[in-house]
Amino acid sequence: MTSPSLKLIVEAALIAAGGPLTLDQILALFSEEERPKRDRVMDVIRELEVDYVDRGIEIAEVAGGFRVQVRSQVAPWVARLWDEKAPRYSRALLEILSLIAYRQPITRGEIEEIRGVAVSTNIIKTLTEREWVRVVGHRDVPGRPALYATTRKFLDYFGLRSLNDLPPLSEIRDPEALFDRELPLEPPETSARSITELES
Amino acid sequence: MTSPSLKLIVEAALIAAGGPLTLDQILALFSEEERPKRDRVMDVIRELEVDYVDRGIEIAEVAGGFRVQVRSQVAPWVARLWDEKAPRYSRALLEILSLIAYRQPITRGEIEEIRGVAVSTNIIKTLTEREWVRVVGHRDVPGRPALYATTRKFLDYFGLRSLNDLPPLSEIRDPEALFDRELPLEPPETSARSITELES
Amino acid sequence: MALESTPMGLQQEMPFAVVQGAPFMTLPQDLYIPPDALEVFLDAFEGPLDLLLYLIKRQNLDILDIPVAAITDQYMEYVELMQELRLELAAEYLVMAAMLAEIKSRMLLPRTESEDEEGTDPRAELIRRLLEYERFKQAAEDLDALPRLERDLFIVHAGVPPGFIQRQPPDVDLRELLVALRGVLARAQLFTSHRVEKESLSLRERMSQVMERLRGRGFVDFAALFDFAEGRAGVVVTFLATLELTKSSVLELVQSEPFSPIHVRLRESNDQESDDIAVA
Repeated sequence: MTSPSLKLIVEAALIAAGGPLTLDQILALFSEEERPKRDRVMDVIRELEVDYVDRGIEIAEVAGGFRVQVRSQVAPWVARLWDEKAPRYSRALLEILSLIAYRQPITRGEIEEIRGVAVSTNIIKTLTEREWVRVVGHRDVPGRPALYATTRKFLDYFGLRSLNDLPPLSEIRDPEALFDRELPLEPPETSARSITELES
Repeated sequence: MTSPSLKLIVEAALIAAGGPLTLDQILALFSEEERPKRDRVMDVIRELEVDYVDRGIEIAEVAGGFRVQVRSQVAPWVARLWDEKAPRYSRALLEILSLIAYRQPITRGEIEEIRGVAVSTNIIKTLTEREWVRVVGHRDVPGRPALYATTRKFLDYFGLRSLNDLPPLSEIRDPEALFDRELPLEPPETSARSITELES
Repeated sequence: MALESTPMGLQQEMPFAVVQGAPFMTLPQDLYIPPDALEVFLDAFEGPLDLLLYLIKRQNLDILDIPVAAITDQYMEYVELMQELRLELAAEYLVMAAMLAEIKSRMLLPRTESEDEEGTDPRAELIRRLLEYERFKQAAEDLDALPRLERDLFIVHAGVPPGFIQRQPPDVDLRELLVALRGVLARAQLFTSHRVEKESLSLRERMSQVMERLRGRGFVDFAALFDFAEGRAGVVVTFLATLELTKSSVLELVQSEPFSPIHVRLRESNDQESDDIAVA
């Protein structure tokens, strides 16, 4: 067989996607000449569903399309994979987070300019998934780069009422000053009125 | 059946992990009473390998353990799931990475000596941020230069089980052989591979 | 030793170079290269050793037996041309030029007895380095050819149904964050220090908040951006944030006629919002 079967491609795509795929997304994997009919793709998904009956995975139909997930009978064991604390964040991630905090709203390109190296998509993804950072808009220049800012969750996590509670840059530059003083690290029980509340 | 079979659990764990799992990591999914023998887990992985022969996925053994990946025949289609092109790496970066891989532990100065040009700090930084390379110590000479080595992540990324799986370095033709003799050099049969052939 | 070696005329048939995938041009004997092409050309080399290897291979010569005089002449022509064009030339190229010149001069001298005993060919060190570099040049190509993640290999990643995983993300101490920032600033010091310090963080924070409020909403009454309960300082910060955002082309202010209400909106179509978060 020269070109792999439709079923193999659909299976691999569903398992690799890491999230739900719509029929359209699956169809988009094929060039125009080789693109199968929608019904054929649907048939293949149904076939896979049957194949998976005695496997550790299953196909779930969710709003966003079809997703391969761990069969729930085995999920309790598999979930233990993530029991351990995730590894510590890399230096790069911390640098990028701190730049977003202090220079927001900021584009990826601006971060790269300051750091002198490319910003990894994974880091942005991690920060976004943790909901510490989000896209608040796009700069109206060619490419319309996303503008990143920190979130309320970020402030909460670090026990800050607002960004103003972060030490000023002048202090950060001076290593002595930074550690001689105690930073406001204790979580504010009164979490007071944060500025973000004003928003709503 | 009350508790799912070992095979289902191992399969689901490998497919969900998003990276390689060692036997130990798989064993750790089970409580002490239910924990299978190592050999049993190994058998199950071999069985899965066979099951996957006509599927869109396959099991690969890399430095970090066993991982499930998209079968290479279907990878070109699956790759279209991601808009972003895979990062390309410059020749300089690949040369430096090769030197670190084959000559580890190695200092920056030693890399520069072999390549005949300065090593860019950004390249070292990119390699470190990708966690392909790390500092494993310092050479005990003036300046105490850092010694670089490759990591397990590097091996995993390039689908290798160990450094031994790296493509062998081309044999060095011994220049001594040339200079010891007064005779005009006729290329010995064995090293008849001309330089231009190496190029292709 | 085979100094007479390969006739130089051979090279005329050879293609000049393949620069970044494209056959570039043919190189006549006089080494003419258009100036802007030379820059590209120089970029294509990873240093003097790489350039030398290229010169050697171009003529199908054996590294073990390079005619130093000829190669040196060619190398020098490149270097001189680059200098003439005032291209930025890494110092390493000049060091190599000096080394070649020295080898060349030693090759011209009659070899003395003592040298013979030691078995030292003046070229020995250069040849050793070329061979060594060539190996790793090859190794880099081999490494690049290995199937690798993101390009040829794709790890699968099935989800776990909700409710089973309680993954604890790593903790971060605020100090770690500040230390990281200090690291970046120390490296980027030159061009950020002045601008950053003047801007207060509350302004930056407010910029984010203003954008957040305008997101996906089309035109909004300018006055609605202000929360008068915050008092004078708060209003001023919001005002400054709006100006700053307008200046950096993030916001658009519109007033249809004098003294009519001012409206403001994000300069982007609403359908484009949040597509960056959706990186799966």
